[in-house]
Amino acid sequence: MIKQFFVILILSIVGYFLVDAFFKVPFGEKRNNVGNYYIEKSPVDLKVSNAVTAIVVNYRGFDTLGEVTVLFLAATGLGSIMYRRKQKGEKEARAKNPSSRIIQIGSQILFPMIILLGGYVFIHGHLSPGGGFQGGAIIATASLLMLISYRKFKINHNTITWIESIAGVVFASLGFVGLVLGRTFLENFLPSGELNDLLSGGIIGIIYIAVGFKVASELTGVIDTVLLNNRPEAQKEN
Amino acid sequence: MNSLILLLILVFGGALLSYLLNKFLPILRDGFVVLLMLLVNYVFFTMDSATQIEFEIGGIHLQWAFSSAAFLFGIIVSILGLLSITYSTAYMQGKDRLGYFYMNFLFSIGSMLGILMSRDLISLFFFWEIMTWSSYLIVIYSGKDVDKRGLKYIVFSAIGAYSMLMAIVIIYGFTGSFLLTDIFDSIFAIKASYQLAIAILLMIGFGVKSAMMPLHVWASGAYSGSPMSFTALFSGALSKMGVFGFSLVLFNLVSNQNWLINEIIAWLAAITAVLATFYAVIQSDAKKLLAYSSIAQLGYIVIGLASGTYLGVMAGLFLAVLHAVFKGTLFMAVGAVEKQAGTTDMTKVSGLIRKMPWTFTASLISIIALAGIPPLGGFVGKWMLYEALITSDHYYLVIMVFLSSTAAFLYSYRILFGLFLGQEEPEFAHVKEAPLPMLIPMLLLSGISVLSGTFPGFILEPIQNAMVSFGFDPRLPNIEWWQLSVLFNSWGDKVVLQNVMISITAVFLIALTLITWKGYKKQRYVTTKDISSSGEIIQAEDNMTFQIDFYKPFERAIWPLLKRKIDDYYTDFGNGLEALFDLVKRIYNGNGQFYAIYVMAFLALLLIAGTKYFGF
Amino acid sequence: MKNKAQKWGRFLYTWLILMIVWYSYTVSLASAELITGIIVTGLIAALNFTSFTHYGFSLFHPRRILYILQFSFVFLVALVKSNIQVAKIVINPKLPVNPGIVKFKTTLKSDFAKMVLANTITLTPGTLTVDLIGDEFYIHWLNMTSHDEAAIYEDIAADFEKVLIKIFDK
Amino acid sequence: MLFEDYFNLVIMAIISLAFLLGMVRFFKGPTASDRVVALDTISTLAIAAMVYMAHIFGRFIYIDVSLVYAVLGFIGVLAFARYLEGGI
Amino acid sequence: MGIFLVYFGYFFVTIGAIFLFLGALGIYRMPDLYTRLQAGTKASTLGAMSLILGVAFLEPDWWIKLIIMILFIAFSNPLSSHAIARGSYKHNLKPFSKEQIDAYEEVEESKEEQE
Amino acid sequence: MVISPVHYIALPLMAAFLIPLFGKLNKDLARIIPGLVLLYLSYISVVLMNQIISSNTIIVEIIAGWRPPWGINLVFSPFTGFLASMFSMLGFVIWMYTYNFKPEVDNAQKQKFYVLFMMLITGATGIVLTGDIFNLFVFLEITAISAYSLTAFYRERDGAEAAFKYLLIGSFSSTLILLAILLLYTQVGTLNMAEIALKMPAVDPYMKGVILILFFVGFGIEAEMFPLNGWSPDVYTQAPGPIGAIFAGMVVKAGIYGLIRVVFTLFDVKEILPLLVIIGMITMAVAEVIALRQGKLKRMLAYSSIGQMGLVVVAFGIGTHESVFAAIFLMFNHAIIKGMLFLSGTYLVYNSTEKTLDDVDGIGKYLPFTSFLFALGSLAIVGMPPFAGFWSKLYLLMAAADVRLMAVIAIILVVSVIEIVYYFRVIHRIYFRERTSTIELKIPSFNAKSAMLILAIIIVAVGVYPDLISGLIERATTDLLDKQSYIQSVLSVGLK
Amino acid sequence: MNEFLTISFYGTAIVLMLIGLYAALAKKNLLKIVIGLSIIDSGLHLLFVAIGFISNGTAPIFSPEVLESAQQMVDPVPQALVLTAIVIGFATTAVALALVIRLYKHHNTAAIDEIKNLKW
Ligand code: NA
Ligand code: NA
Repeated sequence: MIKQFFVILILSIVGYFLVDAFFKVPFGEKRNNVGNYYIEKSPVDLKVSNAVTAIVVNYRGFDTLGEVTVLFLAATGLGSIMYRRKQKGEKEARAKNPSSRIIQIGSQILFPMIILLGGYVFIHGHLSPGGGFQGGAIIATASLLMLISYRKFKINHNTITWIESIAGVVFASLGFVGLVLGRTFLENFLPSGELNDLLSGGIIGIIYIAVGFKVASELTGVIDTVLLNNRPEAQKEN
Repeated sequence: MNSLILLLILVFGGALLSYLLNKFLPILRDGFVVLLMLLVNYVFFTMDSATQIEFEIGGIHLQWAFSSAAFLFGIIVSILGLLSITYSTAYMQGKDRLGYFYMNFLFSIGSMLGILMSRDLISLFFFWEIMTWSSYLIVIYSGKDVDKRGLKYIVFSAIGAYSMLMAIVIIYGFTGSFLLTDIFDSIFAIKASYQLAIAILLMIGFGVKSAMMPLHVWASGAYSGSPMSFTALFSGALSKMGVFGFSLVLFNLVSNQNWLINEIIAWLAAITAVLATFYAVIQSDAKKLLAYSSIAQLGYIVIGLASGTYLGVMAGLFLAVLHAVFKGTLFMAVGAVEKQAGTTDMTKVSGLIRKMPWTFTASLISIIALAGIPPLGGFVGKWMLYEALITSDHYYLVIMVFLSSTAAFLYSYRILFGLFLGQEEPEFAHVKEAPLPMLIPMLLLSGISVLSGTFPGFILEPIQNAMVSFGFDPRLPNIEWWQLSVLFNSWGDKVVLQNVMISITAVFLIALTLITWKGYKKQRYVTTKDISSSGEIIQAEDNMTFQIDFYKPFERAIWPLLKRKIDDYYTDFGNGLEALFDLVKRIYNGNGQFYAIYVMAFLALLLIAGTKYFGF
Repeated sequence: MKNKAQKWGRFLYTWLILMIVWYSYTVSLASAELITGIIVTGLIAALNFTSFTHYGFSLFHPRRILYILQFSFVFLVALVKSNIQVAKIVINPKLPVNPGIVKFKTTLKSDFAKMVLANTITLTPGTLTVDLIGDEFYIHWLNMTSHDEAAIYEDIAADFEKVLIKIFDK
Repeated sequence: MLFEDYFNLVIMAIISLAFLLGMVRFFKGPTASDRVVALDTISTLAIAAMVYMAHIFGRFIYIDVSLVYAVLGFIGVLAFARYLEGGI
Repeated sequence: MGIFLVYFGYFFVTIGAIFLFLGALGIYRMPDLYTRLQAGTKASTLGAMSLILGVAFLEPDWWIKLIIMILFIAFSNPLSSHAIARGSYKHNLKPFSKEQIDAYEEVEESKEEQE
Repeated sequence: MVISPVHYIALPLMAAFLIPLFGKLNKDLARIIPGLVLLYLSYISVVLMNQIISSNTIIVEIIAGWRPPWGINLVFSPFTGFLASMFSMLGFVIWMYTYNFKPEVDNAQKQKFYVLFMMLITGATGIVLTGDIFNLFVFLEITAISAYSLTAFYRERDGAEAAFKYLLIGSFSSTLILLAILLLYTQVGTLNMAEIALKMPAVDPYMKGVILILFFVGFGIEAEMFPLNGWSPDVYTQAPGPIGAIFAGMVVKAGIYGLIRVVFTLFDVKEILPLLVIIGMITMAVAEVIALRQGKLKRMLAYSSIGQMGLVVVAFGIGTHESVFAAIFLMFNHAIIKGMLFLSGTYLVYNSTEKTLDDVDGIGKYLPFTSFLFALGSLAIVGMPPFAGFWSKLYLLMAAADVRLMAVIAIILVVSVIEIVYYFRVIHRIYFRERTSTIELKIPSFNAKSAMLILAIIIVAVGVYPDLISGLIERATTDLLDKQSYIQSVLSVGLK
Repeated sequence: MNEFLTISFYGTAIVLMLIGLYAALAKKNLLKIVIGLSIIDSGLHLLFVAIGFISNGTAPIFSPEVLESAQQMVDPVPQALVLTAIVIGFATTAVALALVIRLYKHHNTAAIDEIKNLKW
């Protein structure tokens, strides 16, 4: 009880200052310096319609490389935290009971369409609100759907490793190509195309596809790892 | 090559080499270390007194040279170093990890030379710390209770070292330099209160090494626990580094007006002398006894220095040199007993005079020197001290010194009696005289003791040089060292000892010869059982050797004074601190959520405080 | 059982359907979009056609398309009716209700048909598919009118099944 | 304001109100299932609202957002439901 | 023609909004989980479909994508209702008191494994 | 391809992506790759440092072709370069140590270890190299997430508990930093640190204060400041030994770097400096006092490490050229010395589950080499000459004396005594007790021994001849304190 | 109107953050703490978006129908940043959940004040 009171006291102080500070920030009035620059320049320099994508993948592409790494690390870290040596003759941990037949049938129909949606989202990352992360997340969700529907649905971690490694390497290599060509790391070296065209934005599209694959495989791996380890058979501590 | 660098390379390089030699060619080790020290002595004594070197390291300007004061202490270090390492070759025979031992031994010697040649406070501290850990490594080399004893030593050394460091950086903060020459010039500009602080901090630093009360508690354990061959150096030379430091403080680093500092030091030293003597008296282990005696003796030395008068300082330095000589001998002698008889417990060992006559002789001479009995050097030193104190109106100090000197007779006698006289126990029948490498250093040092009484001039001359560097005018008559002796000259118009000394010396020598000779011949050999007990059957637990509880009445008399050892205060203080620290530990209560609350509470606090800080 | 031609048919059918979906996602006939679409949908179809469909192009038979239209009409009517009823219930929740879970056996054979039936039932007045085990549907019925399995079937599913069976099972 | 603006406002108001009701149920529960039901409804409402806002802003690309949201919401509810039956 | 499209649009949007609201009201007002499901799913599904259809009339250029959305909703909403119902039942949330008929109970009790 | 600072980040990332793949081809490849990468980075460290020192310039590397402030840039200056080089080289040494560290760990798990290991180093390097405040945040998170995962690496320990605490506090840290970045962006409209610094004087003081406090607490968590450091003793204790060395040597350093960069370059607000001194003192005092009362070796080292970081904070807080010099020197020393203590300490309690001090009793006889190095490290960390730790402590004290901070000097020295007590207590146990524990000892592999030896040699070499490193540190100090030249070098770079 | 928007956007975001903070600081259950952390993140992300908003703004995406409306586009930078922040938040949450699972298995409880093997 004292703790709760104390926490509330602290939070009211912190809250007071946060409100005080943020309410001094004018709301909805003007864009900032760099924001303006990006909006003006990204359709001209990069021919990318989505300024956010232009920032994420090009102007601040380095952040995104880091972001991809964070996700990769989360997957790796999760794997290492959850890692458990399999006992001899131990079977794959499975859900207790089967899923509804109706859901199973429905998933079969929806699965390819959701995958396609994911693909669409990351392929059109520079044209629409989508992007590699969003598309990848959608694809991972499709895997989640299958994992929910089928107890025996197995994620092939080998494939996942291949995909995420290659996608990551593609991203980093695209960066190095810039260096090799005597420019800067991650600099766009492809023609920019026309605004609102699928083939615009130079390397942005390629990077986002790589990101999409990477995110999809990583999130899938994460989901599968968590589910596998959370099942009753896996509960027994070694 | 600059002989200062050569000296350091010799000792430190030799230290590493001795380690390697012990590993790969142990047979050459002993010869190597002795030769090395001979070489060191050669380089040291043939060194041009103007030799110096200046350089910069890590942006700090450093300067090395031997001042004449440093040279005086350097003599102690190099000679005692040579002798004690020679002694070691026999004493340490058969012990393991000798590479470790000699390496640290030589590190100690090297670091002492380094301290002495330092003309800047950083080098001084640098070598001071090397001295600390190298000697520490020997303190914990063997024996029981190393945990406690080593820890005590290192903790006190650390306290001392860091007080010193604090003083050093404060000095630097005011003067902008670490060079002693720069500091001497500008030190007087510092406010008196800061001067006092600096002096106190430095006193703590040097006081630890010279075992000044109440910083002495490490000393008895460390002295008695180390191998005796090292203790000889430890007590004889290493502790003198503290004295050397005191002289720096007293004569170079505080202005003369600050009489308070002198008084404080003198009184602390006096208390040290008295209490340590009392402790010495009640010890039953010869090593412990000598350890406390060392502490007491260092007290005299410091009193002399702190008196600040010409004669007093001279007395202090004289006693310092002499103490190195006779205490070195005594530790070596006790070491010899330990080596041959296996123990230094005076309640067990007895009657070794026939088994180890040379050791006994060396001990006897040293004891005489120690106790200040004429005609040996101790007497000369003490006499000078009394006179210095009286002429500077320090009557209470005189009483203290006198009290302590008197009590010193008690333990002096006890050690002689305890180890060498009395009944011969059958279990020590096999005991033989110590081997030559041990005897020679002892006898050489005894020789110096004897000489120091009759020819104090050979010591007083370098002392006078040293004092010149402290800012005293030379007062000794300008004559050869051998002329400056009780036999051939008066030394100044104030002290009229000559005739007395001559006669006393003559009587003493005759008596000594006679007593020893007769006593040796006429001794009746009895066993412990051979005691008439008026019809009662003696039980095993009955204490029939009066070596136990030797000074029981005396102990009873001084007990109230000693009942609660300073040690205990430290222990209580430490325990209190630890309990407090355990409370602090509770901050990390293991609940991660609390840690998160700390974070937010801290944030809230900062935000509130920020209103003041940033004017919002 | 299935021969090669059937397999190809199912694959092409899947591809076509996905291509239509792709087009509706992109709403663009630009060549770059179409080519990308063909590649992507082709890949996905290749990986998924076995589970996506069992019928292939046979679903495009004109007769079936007619039945699909008919079903859509039946379904929409049911949906509207259902919603009016829901509106009544919601506005006046005190309407007498007599809930229960009932079961009936379907005559439908194909999985897809069963699923469509289940969804339809869920969307029609007062009924909610709880489970499908084998051929047996378990239905949560808000206002049970009968306890007899045949009557239940008649009430809940018969209308839809008639059409569905024509679409999928013939 | 034009009629269209009023109309939009009214429609959005109705949807918001519905949203609110869904939220109430979500917070009230009382069982986990009730919350999931509320979530399901809320997500349907959100899809509709998103589509309608796309119309208000006149931006076709926003439809993509609602489509993605529909997919994610659906699978999310399925996951919750599956969790309820102890199947995950 | 154009103006008719707009009227259609407003009509369907209005219907949709009303049913969406009714669905939410059902979720809010109905007494137990299954009745809430019954009320909520149907009304909000119809509402969403209708509203989107209305938007398709209002923005004729968008209709293809909007139809896909309608189809998706029609397909997915009943599935999720069903899933919730099944999940809740297995979560031991029985829809009614014992007197009522529960044909599903026996299945639950036999707990046969199947896939 | 020209050698450039981006290699520090891009190469390890690429390698990390490849490790799982190569791991399938050959099980040893996964652990060799990080070593090669770190070796290469050590090499380019030498090249780049040489380049900037000899030409007296700063390398500002543009990413993606957009000059600051539009794009992200890396700044390789004497200060950042020094830290980056230190991280790479220390990283390589620690990699050597890990090479045969726990042979019993599965290959799959080993791969993950090396990925996280390399990313931990890369994240820390990225933090110091980047010139963009949000990018710094991203690297901070890379570091943090690898750190969480590595903390929980061993199943048989309480790593998960420690990691959860770390994650909880770490999330607070990232939230606060993100909030600060957000508010900052509303005030200056840019994320480039040079431009932020340029525009900072115009910012409303209230906002400035709030943002600074948010940054202060956010980075303070990573920098192990009291009372924000609850997580750190647990983490040091539970993480695999070499990772402890990385925490002490790099992760915390990166946190301090963030704090210092914000305080000195971005804000340049002198008013916060006394706070740094006070917090640093408290951190140091509390940590050392607790270290004294530890019964577990690694936990003792952990608190000791916190205490040292407190000292670094104090040194930065004094704020003069001399004290900053001392601070950077301290950072360097702490990295190598504490690194070596963790590395050697780990072998002293290798198979022990509780890792108590009792486990090291009498171990000196059985693991002479490791014990000796541990003792040497202890002497060095407490500031005994002739080891590296002496100089940094001395410089700090000198700097404090220059500005008459006598109380600071006193507290530092009192704490040093405490430090001596507990380090020597361990040395005593190692050498002068009888071994009672029956736990099987682990003899360090040749790699591990070489790694420790390299650090020991550096400790002694710098101790005997501090000029080896002090020139570089002097340049780093000048660089850190010269805000104007930082701003100018970054903003004057133009490619597009 | 603008004030209303300010309050509703900033206010909601900050309130969301505070709710999350409360959960993270006061709830005992590990899972609730993690959820609290996610809520903090959500509030923060909302703040990001609110910061970049301009009145009557539209997404910073050029499409055939809005080629000329650059003036009306909201600041894309916070949106780009929030994308990164979301991914990072997700990653953290994933790791946190993994830790919670392991802690739960190990301690058989999810109460944070009972998981205190490491202390002092
Ligand atoms: Na005796
Ligand atoms: Na420390």
